[in-house]
Amino acid sequence: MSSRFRASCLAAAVLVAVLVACDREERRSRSKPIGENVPAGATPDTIYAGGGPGPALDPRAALYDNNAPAIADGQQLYMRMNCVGCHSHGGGGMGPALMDDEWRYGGRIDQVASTIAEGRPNGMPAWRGRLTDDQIWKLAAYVRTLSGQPSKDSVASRADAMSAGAPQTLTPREPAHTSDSAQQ
Amino acid sequence: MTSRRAAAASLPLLLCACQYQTYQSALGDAGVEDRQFLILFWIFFAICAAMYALVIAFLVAAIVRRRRAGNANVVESGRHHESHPLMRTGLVCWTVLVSTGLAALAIASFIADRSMAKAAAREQLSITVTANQWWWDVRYNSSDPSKTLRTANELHLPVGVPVRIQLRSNDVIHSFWVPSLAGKQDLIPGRDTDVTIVPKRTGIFRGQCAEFCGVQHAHMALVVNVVSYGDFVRWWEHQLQPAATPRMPLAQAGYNYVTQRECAMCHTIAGTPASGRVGPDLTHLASRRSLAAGTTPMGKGNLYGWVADPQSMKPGSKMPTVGLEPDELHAVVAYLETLK
Amino acid sequence: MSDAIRRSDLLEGWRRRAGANEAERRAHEEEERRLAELRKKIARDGPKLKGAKLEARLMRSWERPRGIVGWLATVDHKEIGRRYIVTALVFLALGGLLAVLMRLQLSRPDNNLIGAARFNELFTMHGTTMMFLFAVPVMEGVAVYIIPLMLGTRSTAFPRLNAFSYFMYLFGGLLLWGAFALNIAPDVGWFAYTPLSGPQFSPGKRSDIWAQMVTFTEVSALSAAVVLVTTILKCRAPGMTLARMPLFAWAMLVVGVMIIFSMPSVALASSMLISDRLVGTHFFNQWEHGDALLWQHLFWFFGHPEVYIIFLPATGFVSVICETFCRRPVFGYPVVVLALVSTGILAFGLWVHHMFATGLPRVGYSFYTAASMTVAIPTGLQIFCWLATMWDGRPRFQVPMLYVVGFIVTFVIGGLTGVIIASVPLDLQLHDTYFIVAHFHYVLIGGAVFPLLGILTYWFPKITGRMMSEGLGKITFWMIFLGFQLAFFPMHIAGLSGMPRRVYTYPAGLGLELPNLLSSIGGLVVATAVLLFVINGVVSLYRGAVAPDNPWDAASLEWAARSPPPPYNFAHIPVVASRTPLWDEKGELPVVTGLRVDDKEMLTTTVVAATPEMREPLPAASLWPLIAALATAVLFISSIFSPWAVAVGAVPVAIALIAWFWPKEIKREPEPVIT
Amino acid sequence: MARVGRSWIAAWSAFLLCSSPAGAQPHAISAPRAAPPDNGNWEMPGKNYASTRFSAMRQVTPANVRKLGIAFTFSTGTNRGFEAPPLVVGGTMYLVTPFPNYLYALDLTKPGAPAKWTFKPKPAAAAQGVACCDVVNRGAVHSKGRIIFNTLDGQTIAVDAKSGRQVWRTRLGNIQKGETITMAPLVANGKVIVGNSGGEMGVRGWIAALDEGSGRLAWKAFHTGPDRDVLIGSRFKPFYAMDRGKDLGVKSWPPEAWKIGGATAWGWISYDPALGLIYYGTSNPGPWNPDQRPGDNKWSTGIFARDVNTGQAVWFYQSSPHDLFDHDDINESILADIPWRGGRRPVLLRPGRNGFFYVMDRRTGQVLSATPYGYINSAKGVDLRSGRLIPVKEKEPRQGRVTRNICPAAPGAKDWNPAAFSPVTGLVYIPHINLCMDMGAMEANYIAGTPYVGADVKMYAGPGGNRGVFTAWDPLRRRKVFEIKEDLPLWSPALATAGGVVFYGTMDGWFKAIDARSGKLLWRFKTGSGIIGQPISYRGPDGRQYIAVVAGVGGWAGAIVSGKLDPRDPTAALGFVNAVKDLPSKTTAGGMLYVFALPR
Repeated sequence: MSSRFRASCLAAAVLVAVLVACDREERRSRSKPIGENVPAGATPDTIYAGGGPGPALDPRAALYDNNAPAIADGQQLYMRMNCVGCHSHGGGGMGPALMDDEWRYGGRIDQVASTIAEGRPNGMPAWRGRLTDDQIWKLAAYVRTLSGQPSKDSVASRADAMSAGAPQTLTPREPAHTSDSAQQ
Repeated sequence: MTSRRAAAASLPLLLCACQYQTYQSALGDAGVEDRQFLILFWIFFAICAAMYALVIAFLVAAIVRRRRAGNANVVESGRHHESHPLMRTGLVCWTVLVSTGLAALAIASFIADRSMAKAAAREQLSITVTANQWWWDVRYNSSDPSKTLRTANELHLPVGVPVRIQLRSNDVIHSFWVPSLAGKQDLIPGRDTDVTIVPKRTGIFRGQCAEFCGVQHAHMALVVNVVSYGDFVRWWEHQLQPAATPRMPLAQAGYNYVTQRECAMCHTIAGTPASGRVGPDLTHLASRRSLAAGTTPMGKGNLYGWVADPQSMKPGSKMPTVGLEPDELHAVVAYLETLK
Repeated sequence: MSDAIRRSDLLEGWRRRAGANEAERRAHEEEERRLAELRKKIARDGPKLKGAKLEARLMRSWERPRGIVGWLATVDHKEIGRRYIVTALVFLALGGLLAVLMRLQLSRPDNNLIGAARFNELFTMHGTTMMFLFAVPVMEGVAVYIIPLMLGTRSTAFPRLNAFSYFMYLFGGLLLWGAFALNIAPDVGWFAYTPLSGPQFSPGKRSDIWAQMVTFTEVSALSAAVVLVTTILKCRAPGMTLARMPLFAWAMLVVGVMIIFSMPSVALASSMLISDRLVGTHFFNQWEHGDALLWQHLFWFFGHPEVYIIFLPATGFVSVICETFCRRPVFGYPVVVLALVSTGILAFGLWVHHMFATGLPRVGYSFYTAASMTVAIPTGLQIFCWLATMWDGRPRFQVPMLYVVGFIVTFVIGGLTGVIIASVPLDLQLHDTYFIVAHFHYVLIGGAVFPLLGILTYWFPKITGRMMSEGLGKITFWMIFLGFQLAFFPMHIAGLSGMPRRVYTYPAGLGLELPNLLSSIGGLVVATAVLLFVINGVVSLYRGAVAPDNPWDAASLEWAARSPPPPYNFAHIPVVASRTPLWDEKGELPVVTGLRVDDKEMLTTTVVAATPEMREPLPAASLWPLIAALATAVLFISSIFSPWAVAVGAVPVAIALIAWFWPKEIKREPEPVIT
Repeated sequence: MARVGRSWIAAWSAFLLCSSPAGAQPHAISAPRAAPPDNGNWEMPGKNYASTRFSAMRQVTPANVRKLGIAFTFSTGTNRGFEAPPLVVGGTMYLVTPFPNYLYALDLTKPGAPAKWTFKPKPAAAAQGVACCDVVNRGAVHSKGRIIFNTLDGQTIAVDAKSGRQVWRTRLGNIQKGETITMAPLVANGKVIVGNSGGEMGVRGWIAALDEGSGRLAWKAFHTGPDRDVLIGSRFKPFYAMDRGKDLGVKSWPPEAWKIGGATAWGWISYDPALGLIYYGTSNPGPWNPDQRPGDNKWSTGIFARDVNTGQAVWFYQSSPHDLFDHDDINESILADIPWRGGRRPVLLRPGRNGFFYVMDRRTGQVLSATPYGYINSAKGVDLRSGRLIPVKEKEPRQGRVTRNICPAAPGAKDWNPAAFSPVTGLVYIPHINLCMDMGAMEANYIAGTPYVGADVKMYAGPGGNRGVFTAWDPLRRRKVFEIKEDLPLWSPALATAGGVVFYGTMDGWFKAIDARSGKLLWRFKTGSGIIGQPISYRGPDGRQYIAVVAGVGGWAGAIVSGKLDPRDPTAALGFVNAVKDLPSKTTAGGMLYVFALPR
């Protein structure tokens, strides 16, 4: 292996590290510009006949998916907007568990955002118009941490609250099945 | 007052401090605690200034003596390990002087501290202040729970009445500090702290969070309005009134928006369905002096700016930029302005 | 030293056990014979071996290998000390740059030059850099460089540990500033109070980077402290009893012990923080009966001594400069020594005065008020001794001495404001305001940076072999001195007028505009002056007058070595009979002989009386300290990301340490050194 | 005392004297007129207005219970928590399921009891999202040829018992605000009494009476707010000073808090025809976080006596003023007449949620005694002079700090599942739980239609390690007679029979019969799912005694199974999951009716 090759490998690695780091730690205090919003069309996977490919991931997902400040904001919103009242700290209660591998309406961030925004018939209220789109995306980003979806570098181990289960930094990543059987 | 004169005589630079506004100044002298602080401060100042003068005098003397000794760059041989006997006497005197001075200061400090602690015992009004990132939740406690009053970012205090302020925090450590009235006290999650204030004169005083608490630590102020007892009781009664239903169509539209949409998720407006507890209580928002915990003065223009895009006024604030349409914005501001 | 003792003890034991066995006894005799042969071949310095011949032989055994590997592998305390100083000065410049940026932001009310989040990063980086990456390391660096010279020995004890300590410091600094470059700088203040720095309120890795940076500098400082304390206690020139030891060595001895006692506290705290953040422990979670104040106790138990760890070496500098430039020994040597020691002890009883506003029991506070005031007594005594030295001596106001005068004028203000804020009722108003900012900058810049700049000017010829420009130096001094007063005095007034610390902006109309504007102007002046100092240094490095061995006609042993000193420092180890050997011995210093010249060896002496004890073989240059530091760095940094890194990362660290400590061939040389 | 009642007592006393081998203890406790002689039907969940859950049939005895076998089964097609009892009226069995609240009628006259008809009320699906503790229904009631029941989304429906056709339907609750209805209505004196659920959702609690014939609202009393709304008028004479005063429903709350203050009525109602009073308890105040609601929070966590005709309150007693632990007071009130200091007193027997067994004078609301029947460390006792619960300071939940080891936990020493009272033995059979909890209060945010709780809770087994207890309680001597430790929490009610056998079910699916006097396990049967349903006993068309129960695990305690909750989160289902992590390995969801009988 030539030293130049090694050097360029190193440079590439550093660059990746830089980009990843910037992405995961970037703080965005501004919401999305007016006019952009949560995709209403991010429907559950199960809608697609034969389980064929759904639509491409919403490009805005990247801004939230592994972004630590967004997840932290989402965590606070999860507590304050009473998500915790129904879904507890992921284990569920009035609402279904969010830390397991069953996603009735799809576990992709845009699908989760869409579920939050539009509500779902069996009791999930619609939050569009009650939360801003930015908040909904952040919530969706946090919800995915409950089943260990995002990178462990961008999640908080715990909140300053009663200890509720294993630290999120150690949550194993659950495969995201959609589950018709979970639906009633 | 003698202490003030002593200060004026001691250092001209500090004089200009007295000319400044006492709105948010430890030299404000508007509370019993702050008065104690000032007396003690000037005592310390005088003694320390005297000490400093002594050191500088010694330094000047040493330099002047050197000039007399000439410019010889030689090490004294033989006797140079021995010290001048005068110096040894000086050392002993210096030690005694320093120790006495410090002991005197420590005793003064202790006496002042005790008298402050005694003052803290006589509470007549109890207020609970809960700090949040980055605003103050204020609850006036009453033995009659239905007279409990919740407001935010603004304290009204009756003059001359010892007020015990219980301090709590919902998130990180903050510090409650209204310099003109009293010293600071931290608000620590999981711990109960309190501070007792006895305002001495009416007026408006500004306080500010004094412990670094995150992005918007700089914009976490509160206004303290010290008023006469009668005014205070009237203010309390007024604040207990629920918000009036607006009559103007524009404000009515604003009412509908505020109570049904994003705003109601976080804010309470008594008398309406909006009962959120995440953000400040807005029931009498328009009667307050500042907006967003002292970020900006209350006023129509600032209200527009704040509601339209809080994130540019106070970046990182928990209040999101909702992205209201212009007609919604007009309506919401029109409604908020009715919340006197 | 301890290695040698242990080895000979082992040998003795082995011999006793083996005595019963006749065959082994014969083998032993054979070995003795072989050693006797060997002994004849071993070269030592002595009356016959001296001058250029001696130096050439010493050079051959002490020189490090050439090339980049040799550069990385060096264990020469002077090279390490130089690196320490240069690195710390680079961090000083970086931290100062941040300060300038902050002052620009604060020059006007409601300024929007730098955003809130960025400003928080700036003051966090500034405080962390200055405390952890500049102030402590630069003192250690100067000490690592000068202490062996001052004590008349050839190296520090544990030279490899010394190299390791530098690398750990460097990696810690790179971690922090690398994070800053990657926009993941910590933003929770240099004190990182929980719960703000905890998992919930500091998302991402910013706080972890801070905490791990602290761990790096802790390991580094602890290593350096062990090196320095051992060097000072065991490696002094024969005859340099504790009572004849230079005051700077005394200061570093106290500081070393303080580091050993205080740093574990913050290392513990930062580890707790990391584990709270990484694996969700609840040390600082009040919900699960942890405590946010636990952090403050642990942090300030380190944090307050830290101030003295920075300040005490500076008092050593002042004593050194005073002695040389006042042309007499420092007045009241025992008083100064006792003051140093008592300050070091009292420093551990003050931490609660950082927590007067936290609502701990109020009567208890009074004890800390008293303790905080008591610590003013030893400091006051030192001030008196220096003034008395000046008064009784014949001071010569060259640049280093000017800094001492600047130090006294400035530091005493900081000390007296310190007395003011030691009082609970006063502190409750002044705590966390710009009054405090003013206070500790008076103490740390006035009390530590001024003497540091003085001592750098003073030792510059020793380190580089060239003098710094006196004229430029005087201009620099006056700019720094006046600029400093302009920058920091108005902060007292800003604080009294109600300006809290760590705010990125303040509203107009509170009377804060003028003090802040003055501070900003002053800040720019200081920054310019520091730039001038650097220019002076760089220019003098190449163009300065060539320095003789003892340009200031100073009294301590470092001036007996060449400027700059050769790798072995002294051709012969000097013998000392007074506190000011170079003033008292007008001719050549008496020396001891008998140390090997064909290998690296140094003389260890007894702790109190400094009578020679044994010859200590020194290790050669080695890459293992660097490798060990790299492995440790990998462990620390990756443990930010995964708890498994601690387990996995421990393997390379263990390998590096085993290689580092792998026993070399035992060379048995039991006979005592001839004095 | 009415004549009918007395004669009935005499009959049972006679029975007691002959049948009790241990010699007759002079058990003088009697049920009042509210408990008429048994006609073999089971027309309301509590069996009778006195809520005794006592069947006077004696065919099943300790001697023959071993032979009990399955008569028939019926699958309800639901798999959520099944808390409702079957009703049996004249050869037809009626069964209301949890959401979607189907009403089945089974023809008992035909072999295998085939379904006669099914009524589907089609409640709004969104109601599932505001039902705090599983989408349960606690039963229907039969009156005058109609089956009346509530749906989860807040409707009361009367269905013709013969045809299965809807007679009327009245909407009372608003799910947009979080109101649901899970309780079983009571029909008394021509009024259908219904109360709302949603104490965890920031609703304002109420109880309403509908005209039995038309379904029109007769009266509605709120449990917070001004006296006018609470129907407090001149007749209101609470026994204790703490409950007297004007507009306490406003004054004992912070301003406006009463509007979202909970105090619902989702539990059991008893009725004393002699006094014309209904008795029922109100639930916890909202939110759970007590910091947010200084004051006594009237009229939550207390028991009301109201005139059935007008709804006017007659007395009130608050068992947990300023409730700290979600100790709703909705538990059943068993009506009995007991000897007390030489005389006889008409009383209520109340195994309270806060762990005290209350004996109260039902005319005045005076507490005659309050004795712990489970382990309590959160209160020192009840001060009988002031009527106040004496709290333990260090167990008070604080905002921002977990308070550890509070006993009993949020579901109390006993939750909704009612006890049975046997006049034969004079004992109250209390199926209850033994759980403690850690609780951390936090600021609750009110958003209409979402939970308004403000607390994190983790429950776990109390002292002894058993999570359930079955206690036979002697209310006169104020002591337990026997106690059966059950591993899992007991979430099913008890059934007492005159034959001397007591039935109850466990959450792992065992349906158990025990000896009413000794507590000895006589017989047990493993059903397909955990039992939280109400067992009943009826006389079939063939004259035989049948025992029926539905097995369908769920409810607050069983939500981990019925709601597929994740046991890794100890706070799930308001902390109950932590106590029953092992439940999914012991049972599965279901909804099957089991009917047992002795072999022919």
